[in-house]
Amino acid sequence: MVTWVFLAAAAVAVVFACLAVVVRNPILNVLSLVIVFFAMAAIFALLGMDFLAAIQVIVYSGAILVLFLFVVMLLNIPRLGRLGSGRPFQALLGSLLAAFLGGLLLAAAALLPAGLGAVLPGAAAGGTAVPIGRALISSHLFVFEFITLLLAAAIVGAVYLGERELQ
Amino acid sequence: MVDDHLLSIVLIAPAAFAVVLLPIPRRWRKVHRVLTIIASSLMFAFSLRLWTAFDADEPGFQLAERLPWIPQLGISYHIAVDGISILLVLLTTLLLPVVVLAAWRLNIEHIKSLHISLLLLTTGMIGTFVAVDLFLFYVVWEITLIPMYFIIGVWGGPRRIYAAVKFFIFTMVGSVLMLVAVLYLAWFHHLQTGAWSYDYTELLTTAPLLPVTGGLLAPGLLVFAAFGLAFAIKVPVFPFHTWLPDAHVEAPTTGSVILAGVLLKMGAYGFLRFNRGLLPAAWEACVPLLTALAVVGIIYGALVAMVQADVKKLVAYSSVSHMGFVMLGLAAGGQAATQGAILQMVNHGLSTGGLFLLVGMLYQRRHTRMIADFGGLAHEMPVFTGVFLIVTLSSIGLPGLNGFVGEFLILAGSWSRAPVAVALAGLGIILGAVYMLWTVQRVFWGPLANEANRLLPDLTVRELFVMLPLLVLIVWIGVHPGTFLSPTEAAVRLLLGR
Amino acid sequence: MLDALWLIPALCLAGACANLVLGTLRAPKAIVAVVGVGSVGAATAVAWATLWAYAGQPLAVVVRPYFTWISAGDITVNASLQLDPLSAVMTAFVTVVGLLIHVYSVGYMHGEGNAAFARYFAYLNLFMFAMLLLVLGSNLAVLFIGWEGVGLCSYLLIGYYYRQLWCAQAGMKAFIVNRIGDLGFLLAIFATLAAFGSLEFETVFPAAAADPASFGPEATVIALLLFVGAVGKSAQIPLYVWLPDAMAGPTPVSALIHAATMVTAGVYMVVRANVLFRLSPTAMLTVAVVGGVTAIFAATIGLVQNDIKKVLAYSTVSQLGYMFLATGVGAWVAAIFHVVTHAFFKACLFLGSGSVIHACGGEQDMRRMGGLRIHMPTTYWTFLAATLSIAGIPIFAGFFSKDEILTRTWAAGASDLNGFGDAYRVLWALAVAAALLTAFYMFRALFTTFHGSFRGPEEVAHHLHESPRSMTLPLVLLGVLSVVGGFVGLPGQLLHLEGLNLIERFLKPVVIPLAEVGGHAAEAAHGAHGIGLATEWLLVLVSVGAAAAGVLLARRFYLGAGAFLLPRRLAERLPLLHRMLLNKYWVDELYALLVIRPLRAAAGFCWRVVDELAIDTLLVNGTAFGVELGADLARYTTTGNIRNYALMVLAAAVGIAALLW
Amino acid sequence: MGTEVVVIALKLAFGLAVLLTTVPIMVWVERRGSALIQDRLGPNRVGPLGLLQPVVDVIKLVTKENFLPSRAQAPIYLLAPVFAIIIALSTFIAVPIGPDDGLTLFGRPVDGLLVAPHLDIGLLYIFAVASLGVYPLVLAGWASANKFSMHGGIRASAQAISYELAMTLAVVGVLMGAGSLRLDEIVLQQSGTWLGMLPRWNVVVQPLGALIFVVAVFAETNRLPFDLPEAEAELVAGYHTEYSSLSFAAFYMSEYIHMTVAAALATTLFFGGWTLPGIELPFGGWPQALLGMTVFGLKVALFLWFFVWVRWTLPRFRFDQLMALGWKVMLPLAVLNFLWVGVVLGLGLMEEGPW
Amino acid sequence: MTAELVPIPFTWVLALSAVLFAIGTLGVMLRRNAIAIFLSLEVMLNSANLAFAAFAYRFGAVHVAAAAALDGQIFIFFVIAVAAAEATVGLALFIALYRLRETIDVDRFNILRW
Repeated sequence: MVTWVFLAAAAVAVVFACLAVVVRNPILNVLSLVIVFFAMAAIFALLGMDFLAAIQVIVYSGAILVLFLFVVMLLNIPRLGRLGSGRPFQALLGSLLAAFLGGLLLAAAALLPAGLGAVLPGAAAGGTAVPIGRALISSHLFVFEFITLLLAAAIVGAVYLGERELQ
Repeated sequence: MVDDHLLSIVLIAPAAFAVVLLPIPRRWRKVHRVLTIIASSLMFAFSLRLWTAFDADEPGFQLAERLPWIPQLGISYHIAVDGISILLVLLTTLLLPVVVLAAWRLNIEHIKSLHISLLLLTTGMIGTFVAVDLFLFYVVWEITLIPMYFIIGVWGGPRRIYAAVKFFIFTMVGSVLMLVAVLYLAWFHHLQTGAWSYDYTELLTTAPLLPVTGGLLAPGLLVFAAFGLAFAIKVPVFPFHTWLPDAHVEAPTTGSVILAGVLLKMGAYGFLRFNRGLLPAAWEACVPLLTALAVVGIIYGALVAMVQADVKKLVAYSSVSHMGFVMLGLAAGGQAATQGAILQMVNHGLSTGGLFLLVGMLYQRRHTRMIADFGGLAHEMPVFTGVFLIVTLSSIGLPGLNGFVGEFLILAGSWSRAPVAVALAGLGIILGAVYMLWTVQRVFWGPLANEANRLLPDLTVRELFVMLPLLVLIVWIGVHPGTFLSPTEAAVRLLLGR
Repeated sequence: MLDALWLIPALCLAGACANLVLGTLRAPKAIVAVVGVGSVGAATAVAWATLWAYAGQPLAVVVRPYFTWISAGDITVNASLQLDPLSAVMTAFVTVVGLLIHVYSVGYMHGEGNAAFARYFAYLNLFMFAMLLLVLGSNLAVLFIGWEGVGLCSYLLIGYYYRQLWCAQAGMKAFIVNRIGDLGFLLAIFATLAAFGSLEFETVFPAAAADPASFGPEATVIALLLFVGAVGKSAQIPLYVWLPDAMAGPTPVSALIHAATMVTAGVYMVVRANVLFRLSPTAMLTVAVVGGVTAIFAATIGLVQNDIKKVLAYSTVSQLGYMFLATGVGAWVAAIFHVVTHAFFKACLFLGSGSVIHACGGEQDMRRMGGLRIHMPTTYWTFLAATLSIAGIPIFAGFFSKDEILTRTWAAGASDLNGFGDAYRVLWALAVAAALLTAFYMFRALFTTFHGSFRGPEEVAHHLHESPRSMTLPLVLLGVLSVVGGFVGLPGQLLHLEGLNLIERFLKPVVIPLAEVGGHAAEAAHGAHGIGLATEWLLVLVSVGAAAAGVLLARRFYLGAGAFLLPRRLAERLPLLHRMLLNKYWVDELYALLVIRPLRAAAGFCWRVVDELAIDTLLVNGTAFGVELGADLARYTTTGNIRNYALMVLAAAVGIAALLW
Repeated sequence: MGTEVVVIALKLAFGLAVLLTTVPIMVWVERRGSALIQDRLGPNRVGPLGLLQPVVDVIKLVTKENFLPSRAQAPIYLLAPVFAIIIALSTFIAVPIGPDDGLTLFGRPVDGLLVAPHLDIGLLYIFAVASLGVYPLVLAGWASANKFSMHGGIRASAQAISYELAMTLAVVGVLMGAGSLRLDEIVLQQSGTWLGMLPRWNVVVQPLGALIFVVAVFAETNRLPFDLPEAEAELVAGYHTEYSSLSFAAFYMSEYIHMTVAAALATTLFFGGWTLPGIELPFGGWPQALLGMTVFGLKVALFLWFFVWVRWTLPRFRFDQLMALGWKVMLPLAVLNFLWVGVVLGLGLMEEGPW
Repeated sequence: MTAELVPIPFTWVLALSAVLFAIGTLGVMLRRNAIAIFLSLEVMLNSANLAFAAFAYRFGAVHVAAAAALDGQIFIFFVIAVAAAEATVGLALFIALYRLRETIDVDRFNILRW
């Protein structure tokens, strides 16, 4: 059952990722990506990472992609250009390289000794939210604070970039 | 408490004070000036305490403070003074209040930033002289670069950006090589002892082991060259000197004084401390080259100074000539010559610093530095003329004033090793008299050549106070140099004895 | 009293400082004069008291070290003073002449403003300080301080009228030319230090005398270098050019510095270092040749000068040549003797000329003078006494010293001193010729100035007057000294009265004992002259004859009805010679051509070509340009297309991944 | 497996039923309530007290033509209202509606009948789903190819994003108090009394948080005074201008479901959920569950009335004022609340003390 | 404490990650529109997250006792946070660029060009 759910989620992720890249309607791109992220969230949940699943949805689907959607609508981009248009040689080379890289990674995955993973025992009782939360404010406190700084900087940067246009 | 961390206080206080100045609004120019002068005087007082706490008979490092900094790499905050550096520290702290006072009435923008730059610069300069850890040395060495860059680039003359960039790049080229050499020394130390160390006292045991034979690419020679280039540029030694005239001409008085007074000494100090101290074998191999460059610098600087039309440029080239004497003394390497070279560093700081101050005062009155714009000033500004004359005489080495003592020791100490070089350097003395007196002649003597100079105000009381410490020291060193020679004796003996 | 040795220069220094302060305060001249003259007067008093005390003792060398001046490594230089017969003699006449000239200056400089007046006395006091330091110093370094100090004061005083550009230029010329000599001196100091490890006279000279063989080469080097210094300071060929120009200073300055004291410092120094010179025949000969040639050379120029001070200046150069000739032949005492007598008569001459110039309202050209004898008798008579003295007329001071020199020169030739007998004989001939010329041009000056009728403008003629008391008093005193000054060195041996020569007896310890230890050939020439009594008398006659001939010739040329006709005709007959002499052999022009212009060209070359073009433009900015060029080329790889960059990143990533594989 | 499926099915059916019936009731309440407030009658012809009016409305809507604007993005246009309903409904799953400890069904203990599945990340789940609530609005607005719709959509999402922050922060205060993301634990934590006499509800402990939450919830549900996205005076009807028939009904429904969910959440988070202050029930099992559900229902009903009350009482904001309020007032206040809770916790006031 | 086994081989997750990464890369390579490129970037980021998740899932349980057990998940958390920051600034940039040039076709932007 779990396996099938995983396979389904994986299939959804791959298909919609392809759509997100290929489709020429930007809104549909974004929406496809939403679905990809949902699939990812599902996979996280399957792997016992319920906190990450929730975060994935909240942050990616709920915030980041909304932002994308906004921008797409704001800029009113009608349709994207055809895939790989403009610089055919570069596109060809790029696709070859990308495919090669993908193959490389796949091969790496295949060569690794396969093994079943495990869900943390804590995950069954009480979820991962509490341990992750504790880890964040103890062993990873510095990075955590640093991330807050980064976000603050990003906000300031975005506001600045937006403000400047007013003048 | 104060005495335990005296050196750290002297080192950190300027920078700390710069931080104190930060929140004060920059419109309160007077507050900035008063605070800075108080602070710089206080620092001078501290350094005087340093001087009294200093034991002249102890040859090694004293008043040391050592804290681990990056212990994994053997880098530490290790500072100390010995007889070689104490004088230069004192010179630095003396010149600071002097230049602050000299810039008192200067009606320039951003006086706050100028003061902050100066204070940071002071920390860097003092750090250069007191750092025992080579890594720390490199850091403070570079720290001096930035405030000076701003001082030239912000408050300088019309071509200030060019001059500042030139200064920066010249120095940077050398110091980057120096960093490589420092890293190499630490690595070599690690190779020899299995421990990482950047500490001068520890490198002393391994650095002299660097091989110097096997052609020009021998490690010892390469490290020597890397250090040497950095310091040669700073001194500056003959072919690397062209940044100096530009920097001096474009820098404001404050910058010129500090540049000539202290920054150039950093190069000579480095030569003595590191090239001579750490790499004696390579030093021996390079003495002919150094001597030759020193002599060329002396004569060349004097010759070029002779035909300058801009007083500041003239003084700048005279610096090249004077620093050539210092280099000659170091190259000769005898006890007397080396002590003389150290004293000559101080002398040059006083006399050339004084000349720059005076030229600055003149510039402030007339907004020109061209010799041709002056002539016959003596009658309008007799006191100024007198002071200028004294500083000039000090600069050309009149016995009884400070310049002579240094030159005497250098030349006397070098005579037995290189009489021809001494004789040629003597030509530099003659040429020094030629260009300095010719300048005095064209600026001060003769009839009033330019009506614009009529009724130029003479030195004010403040300006007199600016010059007073320099004049006192000029005479003091000239009459009783022992005060300043005796602290260097033991340290130099130790350094040369290695 | 000997402990107060330091007071002698110190008082002068105090006076100088006080006057400097007074000058900035623009104090009244009376105070300045009191301070200026008073300090020197006090110094003189102390000096003479000290000398009195010293003379009462066995004439030992008294060294008073005060503190260590410079001490580094094996170099130790003491700030110490030394009193021995030589410095005693020098101190004695320097203080006296100095005091007299100070007094004279009060009158002479009365027209100056308060500040300038104080400045003048400050400089003059400072000069006294330096000069006394020079003669009292117990080692070469202290001597050098004084040496440079007097040079500085000379610079300042020559350029005293700094608003006249040529005065200031003359000062600078003096200082720089002196510097060239000073370099020699400085190098000599270094060489001494290297050879002997000390600069103290009492260490170096005995050591050299004790071991002449091993110090021979060093002695030659040191002696020659020292002599370079002396040449500069004492205005000998080739560095004499500054002295005539130095007449730009106030006349008392010319008298004190450029005639009586400072310029003789070179002679003093050579005598001081006589041990070293004696060890080196080469150096001796060099000194003698330079001195002799200078004597005749300057005398010839003096023949045609029209500026009264220039005449005196060239005569000073010439007389200094005599002194060096004396040292060159080992007549050390004679040299010092001539220094003393020369100080008296030349100071007198200068002060007299100053008096004349004062009277003529600043006019210095003798062609616009004449007949002043009536208007200013005191000046005339003192001037006359000094002129007779310099011309070498017997009884007068100059006769004794000059005759001594000529005799010794002849003796050197006769005894074939150091094997250079021929050279010394030639030098003797030159010296005699110079004596003749000296007598001639000095009387030319006397006659044109004081005799005949006044040739200046009418308004000046009305103002002709004798100078004030403060000026005439020194004149008279110096005039008297010019007459009787020679009696301290009466040539007793001529009359078989060995004890008569006081100065020789007094100075003997400085010159002789060391030599005895050294036992050198020069001593043979000295002790008994090596010539017979008859020859000596003959030589006296020759010199007196030369002087008389000079005087008579001058009388024939410049006095009476045919005055000035003969010389004019002579000048027309020998135009080339006349022009050459008038233009001083074009030496200044030659120096300008050979030294100054190449130097400036080299400087310009260094600056424009080496500095700006080769180093700055080609090397420094060239490197920068190279970097820029490379960057310009390299930047074409940045297409600005983000996808291009992305492709590069991807390629790199793939490459790295493949590598890791 | 068996009971699980049954329980899930039951729960879904019950929830769906309750929510779907709430909508028409709320429509009626709203209309009658507005009339009450405006001192008029409101719908009173169809059925007693006009109770059947919503039914009639539904019939009207269903029979209308489902209009598709010519330039609309058809799939999105059609899917948006569906998403809206789905999202609104799925939020409710996690809300516990009554105590279910010791409940048995058909003789077997059931777990999670009333307390949804014991979702460990309960609150996060709610946030996650709630954050998706923007999509239907934006997509509807965009897909309608109508500038009013578009504008409405953008307004809706901007508003939602802005107030979501304040809401989340306000809820963080609750989280701190409870120390758990599980909603049933949050409810249980609110039972009992605080400081000896006050109900231990979060609204008492952190009134500021409750205020912020309620205000933010108003904005999230696009209710007056924050109904800018569908402000008829400015944007016709906002993002659903072009919608009609069932599509429109779906939006309409989703809005009321949202409202109900919001009320339920507020009840759960700040008003003690199914508990009554200071009352320990002497019985468990079904009676307790039923009582709890009743209490919960009453509280939700009161909240829903509050929504209506506010809607017809307050005027509408201007959009910039709305944003300013969100960012410049609510957010800082939420942080303040955050600090306040920290202080309370730090002083140990939340513990059962000798009150 | 024994970990509860889940019957998904972790290499599958890795493989999914690889595929998604390749898709994302393709998108970056082939798209001209800045937004589309950005979306593809997000895909790539997520595939990386997935790889993290895979390894955390495989090896996290091994270190159950250690504090490092959650490191993989925490890393994903951070990556998400960074992605949020990146999206904020990136989109603001695009808007700024769009206002400047009326397009966000990256081929039309060559202001970085030599």
